[in-house]
Amino acid sequence: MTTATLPDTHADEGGPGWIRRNRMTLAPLLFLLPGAIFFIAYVILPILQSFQISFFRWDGLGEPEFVGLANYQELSTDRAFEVSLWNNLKWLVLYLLAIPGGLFIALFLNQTVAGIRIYKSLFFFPFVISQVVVGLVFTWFYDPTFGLLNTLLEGIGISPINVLGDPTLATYGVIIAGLWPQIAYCMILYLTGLNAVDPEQIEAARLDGAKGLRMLWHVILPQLRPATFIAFVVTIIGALRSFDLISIMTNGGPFGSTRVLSFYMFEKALSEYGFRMGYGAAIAVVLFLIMLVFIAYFLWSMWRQERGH
Amino acid sequence: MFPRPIETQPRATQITYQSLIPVALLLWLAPLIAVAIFSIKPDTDFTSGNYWGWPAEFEGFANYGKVFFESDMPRYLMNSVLITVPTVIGAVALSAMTGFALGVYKFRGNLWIFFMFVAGNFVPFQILMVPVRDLTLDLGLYNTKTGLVLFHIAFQTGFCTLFMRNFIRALPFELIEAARVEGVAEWRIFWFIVLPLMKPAIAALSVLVFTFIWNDYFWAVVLTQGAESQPVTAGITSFNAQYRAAYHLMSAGSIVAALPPVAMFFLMQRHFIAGLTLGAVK
Amino acid sequence: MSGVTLEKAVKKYGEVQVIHGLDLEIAEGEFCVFVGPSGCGKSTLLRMIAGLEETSGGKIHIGARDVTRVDPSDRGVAMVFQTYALYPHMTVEENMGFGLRMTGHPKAEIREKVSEAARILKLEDYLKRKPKALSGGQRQRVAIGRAIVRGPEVFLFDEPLSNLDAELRVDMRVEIARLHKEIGATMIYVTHDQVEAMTLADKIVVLRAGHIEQVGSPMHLYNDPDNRFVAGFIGSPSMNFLEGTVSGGKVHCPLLGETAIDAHVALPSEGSRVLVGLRPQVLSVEEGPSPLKLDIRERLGGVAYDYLVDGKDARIVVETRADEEIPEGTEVRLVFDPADAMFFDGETEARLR
Amino acid sequence: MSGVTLEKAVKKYGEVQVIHGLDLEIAEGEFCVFVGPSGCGKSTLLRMIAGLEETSGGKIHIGARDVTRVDPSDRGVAMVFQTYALYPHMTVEENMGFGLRMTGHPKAEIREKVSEAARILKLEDYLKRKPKALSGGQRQRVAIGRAIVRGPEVFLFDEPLSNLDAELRVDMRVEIARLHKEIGATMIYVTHDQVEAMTLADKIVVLRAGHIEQVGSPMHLYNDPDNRFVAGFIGSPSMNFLEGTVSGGKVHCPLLGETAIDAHVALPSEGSRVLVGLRPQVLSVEEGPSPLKLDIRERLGGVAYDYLVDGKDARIVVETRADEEIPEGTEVRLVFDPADAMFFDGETEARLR
Amino acid sequence: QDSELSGTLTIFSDMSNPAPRAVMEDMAARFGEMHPDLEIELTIIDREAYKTQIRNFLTANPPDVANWYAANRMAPYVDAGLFEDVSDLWAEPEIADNLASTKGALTLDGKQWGVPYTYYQWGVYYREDIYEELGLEEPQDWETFKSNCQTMLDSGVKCFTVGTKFLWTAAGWFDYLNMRTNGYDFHMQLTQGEVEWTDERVRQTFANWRELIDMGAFIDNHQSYSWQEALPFMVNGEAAAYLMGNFAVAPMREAGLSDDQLDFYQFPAINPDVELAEDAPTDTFHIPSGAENKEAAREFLRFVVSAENQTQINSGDGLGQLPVNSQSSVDDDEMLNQGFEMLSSNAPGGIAQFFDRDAPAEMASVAMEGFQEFMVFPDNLEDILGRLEQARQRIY
Ligand SMILES: Nc1ncnc2c1ncn2[C@@H]1O[C@H](COP(=O)(O)OP(=O)(O)OP(=O)(O)O)[C@@H](O)[C@H]1O
Ligand SMILES: Nc1ncnc2c1ncn2[C@@H]1O[C@H](COP(=O)(O)OP(=O)(O)OP(=O)(O)O)[C@@H](O)[C@H]1O
Ligand SMILES: [Mg+2]
Ligand SMILES: [Mg+2]
Repeated sequence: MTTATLPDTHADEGGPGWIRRNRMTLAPLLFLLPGAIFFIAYVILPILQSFQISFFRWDGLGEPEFVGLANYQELSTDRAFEVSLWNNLKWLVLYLLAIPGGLFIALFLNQTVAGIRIYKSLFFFPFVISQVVVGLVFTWFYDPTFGLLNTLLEGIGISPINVLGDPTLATYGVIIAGLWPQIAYCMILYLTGLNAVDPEQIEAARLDGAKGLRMLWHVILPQLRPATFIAFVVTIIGALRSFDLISIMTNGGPFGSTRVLSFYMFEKALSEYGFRMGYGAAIAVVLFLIMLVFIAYFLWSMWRQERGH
Repeated sequence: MFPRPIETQPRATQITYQSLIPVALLLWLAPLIAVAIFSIKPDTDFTSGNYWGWPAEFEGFANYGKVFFESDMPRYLMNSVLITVPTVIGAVALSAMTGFALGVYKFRGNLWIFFMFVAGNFVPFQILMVPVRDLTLDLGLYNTKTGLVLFHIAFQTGFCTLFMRNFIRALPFELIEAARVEGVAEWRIFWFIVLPLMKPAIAALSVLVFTFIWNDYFWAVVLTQGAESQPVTAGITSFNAQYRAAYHLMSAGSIVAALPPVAMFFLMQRHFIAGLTLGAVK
Repeated sequence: MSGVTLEKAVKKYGEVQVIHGLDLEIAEGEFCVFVGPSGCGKSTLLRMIAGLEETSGGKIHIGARDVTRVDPSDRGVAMVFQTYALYPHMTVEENMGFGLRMTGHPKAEIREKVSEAARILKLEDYLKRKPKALSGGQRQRVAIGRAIVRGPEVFLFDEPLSNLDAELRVDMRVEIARLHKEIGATMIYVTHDQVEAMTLADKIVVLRAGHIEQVGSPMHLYNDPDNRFVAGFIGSPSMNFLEGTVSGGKVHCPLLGETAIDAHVALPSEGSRVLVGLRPQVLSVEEGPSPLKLDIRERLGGVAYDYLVDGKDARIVVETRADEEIPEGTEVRLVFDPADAMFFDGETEARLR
Repeated sequence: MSGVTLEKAVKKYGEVQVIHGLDLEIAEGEFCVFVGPSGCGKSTLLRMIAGLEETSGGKIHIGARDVTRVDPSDRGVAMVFQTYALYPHMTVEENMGFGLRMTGHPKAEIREKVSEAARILKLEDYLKRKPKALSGGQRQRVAIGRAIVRGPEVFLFDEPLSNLDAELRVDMRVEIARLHKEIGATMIYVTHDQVEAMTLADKIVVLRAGHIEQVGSPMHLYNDPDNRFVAGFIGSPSMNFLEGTVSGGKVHCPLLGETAIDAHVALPSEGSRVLVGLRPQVLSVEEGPSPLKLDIRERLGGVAYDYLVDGKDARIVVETRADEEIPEGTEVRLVFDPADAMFFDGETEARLR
Repeated sequence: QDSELSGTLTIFSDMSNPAPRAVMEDMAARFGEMHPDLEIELTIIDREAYKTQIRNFLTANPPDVANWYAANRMAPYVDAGLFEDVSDLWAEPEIADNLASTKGALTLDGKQWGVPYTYYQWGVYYREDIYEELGLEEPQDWETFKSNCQTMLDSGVKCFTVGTKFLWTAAGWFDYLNMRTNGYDFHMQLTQGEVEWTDERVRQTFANWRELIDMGAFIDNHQSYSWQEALPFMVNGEAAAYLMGNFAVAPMREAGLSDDQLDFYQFPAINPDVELAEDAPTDTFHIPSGAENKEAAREFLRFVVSAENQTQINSGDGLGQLPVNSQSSVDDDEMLNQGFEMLSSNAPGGIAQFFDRDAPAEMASVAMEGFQEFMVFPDNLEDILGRLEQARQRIY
């Protein structure tokens, strides 16, 4: 491209001629290169490396020692891992409540009255705030001595509960905190989805005599499928990545009952007492494999879309 | 429109609805409002057990003053800015190029490379934790803002590429063909035609990436330590350790930490929502 | 089945009135077409009859019932939308049966009615398909089928063919005409394609800016328009209008040169401005000195259109059949039988009779 | 300026061949129109000439140059897209000058060329506007202006008018015709609107499924089509085709009742199937016993179309001018001059001459 | 005599809280004055962050001197060869004689890997005023300890505040209960993995602990609080005592408790047959094996342990803790005096570091989690011990 300005005596062989002839091949390559290098170096290779590390025993300091599948064997008997896995499952299932929750609020707000835009954005607020802050806020909310929750419970005569201190409740407490921003997220997705619903179809359905819930179920929801799909994907990803809230609210406790895989691996590999890189990597691999199901599903549906064009 | 427009309903329903919204909003934002009130309470309210009541007196200036002048908070905020802004620029620049390459050219493996970016973006990023930390150490960038920025750029490139590529796909391809017939070089097509048309996408992505990065906690913990390089999300925890049970200060700190993305959101609301729905992934 | 009656029907959006107290009677079994330029209120009026827009004033009757405040689903009307508004996630069969399902009809009955409609519309082979897998014309037929199945008293169509390409549009037009003959229900049809209006309607309602300009049968409107607007709107290519002035009981048009037209109508006072309306079909041209020049001749095989210009902004279209060989650029004179000319008042644009 | 020549041009997408070795010569300054049904390869062929699609086999010459492997930018062509493809972020002026700017022409020269083009297209008043602020027709003119500015040897148009509404389409059609007269460059124009093809072309190329069916002037194709496809494609409404058999040197058509047609062409052997082609314009009807029935009469004011059906799937369109009053549903006979009939082989569909 | 030292000496320190930070900076400045040709680069890192960061800088860019902790806490780095063997220093009489008490804590594989600069006592800090009000005395034995507690509970005050969210505070209780029940040597065997967790003696420790738990001696919901968040209970008088390290004194004073309200006593004997032993975590300086200026580093270590320096840095204006050098003098502070007295004359059993320094990291984390669970659900004991035993078998 710059060479074109110079007189060139070898225009026919190599040089700019070659560039010129192959520019439709070169151009995408050059455009792709910087991003791809970054991405491969920081994302793709590390994934493979994680797989590799998971076959080693390594404290991150000395020489790694190859142990084959030992880490995975240990995982299969590790109670903490089992707890984390179950908690991840709870997250997956309960986090999905954000979808109906978001839909409900979206339907509630899908009106055109004065100031509704402001309301919509205020409802969306929790999503913009860092999970760290959300975690802190909910920790205070649950605080066994002065938290608002117990103040309210006392108000109606129920004995106070220590949500985050009770191993049977703590995970749910954290999930509820997580649902708050996630519902806001799903709400926005549905609000934009509702905007795109074909008004003529609604009118046709009204002429057909569909009302209320039946209208919602038979006509609206099917049209909101793209929004639902996206909400589903982001919620699943959010559920599997959950780390910040746990770290802030319970630090995995009490006695490990709120750990999820992502937190557990951090604990095992990098925390104050964690020196087991191999083991941490093995946990990550398991998490990755779970996620792979969803990634595959997403890519598959994207692939179908691409074909459809 | 569904549900049925409220204007067509009886007056009573309309009034009920109009008054219900603010109530619902108050409930919905109760935790935040509580924090906001905490942050202007005097210390004594907490020792005297007045947690949820009205502040005994307005101590907002004192509290926020403390946060800004007697703690590391400004430093953390500065770090956040220095991490977030370059990341936004870097990720958007890189992904505009990859998105262009993937959206405009037909070549073998195009879709696979694209899927690589997409899949990488959905990976539970914890799996990257150990290797990325090692890589950063090897590069001598551990506990530096640069290290964090480089990683964030790389990781966000996946998401942004998905977004940009789909956006470019939706542009009329004839524009590019028209330019080609006119004899415009490929990079000039990118620069003079595609880039200006991508402004909305760039704006939306910038806002989105800004909030993602600003709110990142995990990588801040993994790749940095200490006030000289940690962003505000991580800083807020050590801030909280510093002020232990001083809830008024912790609240003020949290509000300060939450403010920039919130401000961003309000300023760029339209782009933000466009971004979420267009890209629709984190 | 029953006709539709509007009494002083009014529609306001906030302060803006878009339908100005219309009175209209549509007889039982009649095919009534609303035409008019974009934004004149055709759709609004149709949707008021359907109940999809509230009526701000006046009354709407379907048959003997006053339906002004009745829910759309209870009016006994069915509507076919411009975009078809098929439910994309349901098969053709489900789409057509949805209305009955919602009103709790037994399955067997629904199936029967759907297959009857599918027979009429030749959709039997597509019942299991989703709308996506259908062509435009097929989709349109499904939309009509959905209306038929519900057995309404009145069918409403809002520009149902405007999304189809030219050829299909002709086919579907004929099909709708046949359907009307077969079912015999009252139909109200909105379009701005005047060929559709001319060919389908028993009665055309010409609307302008929320007012009715004229109501009548297509040939009536073509042959005897009440004003310039209707005359220009009905007929294709449009009627040519020539500026003229009354002088000595005759009409002088600069574009026609010296010859004055002998008008057998009540002309306004001497010197008034009048418009002379001449359809392209009644005109022919011959070479000769004239302010007009043959600009371009478009040959379409059977007919040709000659575009005449005066060098300023007047343009006159002449439909010719014989393949005369007047070269483009030649000065030409218009030839016509004065009996074919229509006259309109220059100010009110009302027809002079 | 120079013509375009295709030699055995082939286009394959993977295994699928969509253009099957076409030979075509377009003379310098000629206005050549590609027509054909959707998907027949019109756009592909045009884009091959532009260089936007690689040519899989054969050669393309523009003037004397072999441009088969030449980059689009070096072919000396300009293209006008169906969607206009204006750069939305640039003003009209910048849009038109962009190509020259990118190829390093001096500013003064660009300005001069742009204002010259703007003058030709009457765009002077809009030079500072963005495309968004223009009407459809103005946008189309800008797109054409962008092509003019570069002074190409060949103009390529891909359905440039299909996004405009009916009225504007007529105006722009006339304008393109005038432009061609004025510039005199070679133009290749893709459309599937046959009115455009008939009115604009010096030469029409009828394509079907990647093959050329016939090449010739519009009137040539209308009056002397080579085969049934071309005959049916050119002319509006389409030609009617009646099934017939050869018997005793004459053609018997069941739809015409007993009368046999005396064909002055080389008929195939006794008993062969032939198709009789009759344009709606050459037909008229009269009451009388016949397998045909007047189904629907569409009156358009000047003309009317009678749709005749035989109760099965044959449909015949007759164009009538006079306002005869045969009621719908009556049995009617077709009347025509046998000299107006065309005959096509029943198997090959080739014209019998 | 040392003026031949030259080049740069880089020091990484975790003394990041305001007072320790000043001490460290002062120490570096004084050392610099003594060696004018030596340039000193001091980097102070957040104390919590330092714990994970040390791994990175020891391998990536080792300084010449680094802070750390004694005993097993330094084992991973010693095993990985990241710390320099400084047995030669410990062979010098100055050090050998004056620091003998902590030699064990710095010995691994028979060699010494660093030097101590401070330590502090653990014990029971209590609200003197509440005790007086209820007519209670500092307990000398387990029975009084419990009966005191009962008295307090009866009057609506919890005996102990504790915040176990971050686990290690529970380990303090275990350390004391185990050392008082089974003695120092047994405790060391246990942390070294030589005794089974299901051993009867361990069970006895937990049984004693359980007595307190069943009484309701600890504040409720302690699993939700960090150690700082548990302080207000004591400050507000809702709980009367805190088993903690001496570093808790400063924040309690800051929060408004006067010296009249605050006092200290040694954890009383449980089993009269075992000798009293104490937790006294020792903070240390090490030379990374990758250090460049080891000569200067050794000189700095000598400087750090010198009696004079230790007196100065541990004074009330400094760290406010105990010097390690036996020749140093202890600052005149109520708590420090008592602590020094206790450690030097009333800890015949021995001095332990702390659970998470004596036990390997992984064991520590599993065990401390078990302790927390036990404090909330004492009935889970069997299960917990089984788990710890399993971990022990895997880890050692
Ligand atoms: N919701 C609305 N609020 C305000 N004005 C409206 C609304 N809907 C329609 N109008 C106005 O009412 C008038 C009639 O609109 P309508 O859609 O009935 O026109 P139309 O004749 O169907 O036009 P078209 O041929 O373009 O469909 C227009 O001027 C339009 O601007
Ligand atoms: N990228 C492609 N890959 C495979 N087949 C293609 C591709 N592009 C076009 N085709 C096929 O080539 C044939 C010709 O397409 P083309 O677009 O030239 O048709 P056309 O005559 O322009 O139709 P239309 O009138 O609808 O524009 C079609 O059958 C089409 O399916
Ligand atoms: Mg309309
Ligand atoms: Mg095409």
